[in-house]
Amino acid sequence: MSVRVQEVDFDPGRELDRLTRENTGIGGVTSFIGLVRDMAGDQPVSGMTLEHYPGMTEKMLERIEAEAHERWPLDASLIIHRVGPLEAGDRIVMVATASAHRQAAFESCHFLIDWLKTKAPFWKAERTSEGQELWVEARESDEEASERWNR
Amino acid sequence: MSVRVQEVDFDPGRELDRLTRENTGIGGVTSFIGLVRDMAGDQPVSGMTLEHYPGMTEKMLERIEAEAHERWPLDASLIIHRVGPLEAGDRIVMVATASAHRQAAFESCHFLIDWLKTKAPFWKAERTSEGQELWVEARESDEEASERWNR
Amino acid sequence: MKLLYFAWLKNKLGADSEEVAPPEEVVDVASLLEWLHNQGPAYAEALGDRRRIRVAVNQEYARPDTPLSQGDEVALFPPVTGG
Amino acid sequence: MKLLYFAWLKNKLGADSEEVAPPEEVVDVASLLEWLHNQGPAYAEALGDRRRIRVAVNQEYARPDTPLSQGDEVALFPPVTGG
Repeated sequence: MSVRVQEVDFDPGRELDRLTRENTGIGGVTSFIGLVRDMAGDQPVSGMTLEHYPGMTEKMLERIEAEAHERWPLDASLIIHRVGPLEAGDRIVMVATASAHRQAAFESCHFLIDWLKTKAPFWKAERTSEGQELWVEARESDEEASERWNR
Repeated sequence: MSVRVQEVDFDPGRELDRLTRENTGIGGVTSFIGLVRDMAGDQPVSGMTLEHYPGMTEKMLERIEAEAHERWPLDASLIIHRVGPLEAGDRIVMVATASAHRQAAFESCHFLIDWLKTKAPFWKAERTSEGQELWVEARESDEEASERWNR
Repeated sequence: MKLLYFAWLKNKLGADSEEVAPPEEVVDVASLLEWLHNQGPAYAEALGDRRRIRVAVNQEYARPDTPLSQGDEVALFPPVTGG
Repeated sequence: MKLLYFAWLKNKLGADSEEVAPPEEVVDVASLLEWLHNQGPAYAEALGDRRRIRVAVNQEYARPDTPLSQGDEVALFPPVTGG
């Protein structure tokens, strides 16, 4: 289990390698990487700034990760989330889960990102092409995606 | 869209980079990497050999990938499958899908590996610790996982 | 009591944190928001729509009836948008 | 007609491919398997349980009633186990 909140970029290949190294009981690793898109709806976006609540963020991420380990038989997992200024195309977040079974890896990885999106205290401010920063509104679809794991 | 069948290993980080490079409309990338496990049921396994049907394999993989692009709004996708002798812990397969939307990326990636497992002509022979090679039997759970995408 | 503000709440209130000493009738999250709302036009505007505000007490999500003590760290922020 | 064998079918039949010239009554996949089954003890054993055999004609999955022509490439193999 590993949770990191950082300004600097990360290397997905290296993270995947570290996740599975020296555990040949792992049959599959599912990962999701979120990237900064160049559009918000129909508005061009040049980048964004990610704010967070230091302390609470790590606590919530660790709790979400622990919940995944409760629900699925996981060998390893990883959550990395960047904060600070980012440009279009930059990596924002990576979640990954490793298990003997691919179904568990898929479901738990999906769960991690869905819960992270509605429970971890991060806020995005998108930069318009004029340099203005606009706070992103939470989406109902994210709330619904998160809720389905409560069933 | 990209399909590769190869004996040599691949670099997941590099593949993920190539998948999303120069497309800042991509919001998320889901990937699955399958690894050689050291156990088959309760029997230790030192490695395996992957056989395939050259020609038909590529054709089926391309068809499965095209089907994913029909079903989900994908910006990019990738299927790499190794053949030949592999050791415990080695990478066997990588599938990845990139989309503006994470739900599409998750579902299509899961679909790719589920269909690949029941439709692409690969066969695994597991090597026991005594060096004997035993052909792996297809699992009903794989067939069921594949069938659910027909609903 | 330490208050923390994030995202547009921080912009509207012009600060990311402040120390406050609310009166005795502030006993829970609901009464704190009620009191804060009356502390001037910036507060009135930022806290006008309660549905847009989430609250954490000592880094745990709180509800309107979550009790408060003087030494608490109380964070006010909009629904989260990470990931 | 070219036959290809994979996985344990290859082991049991001692070859990964062979050229065959089946008689006229072999018109589809079912009749080919029927005829092959009678070509000796190795074939009888390998093809004994039809449920364990999958067939592709010209690299497309085939059914028992898929018609066959002399120039076809017909592959026999067990259910796939890749991924």
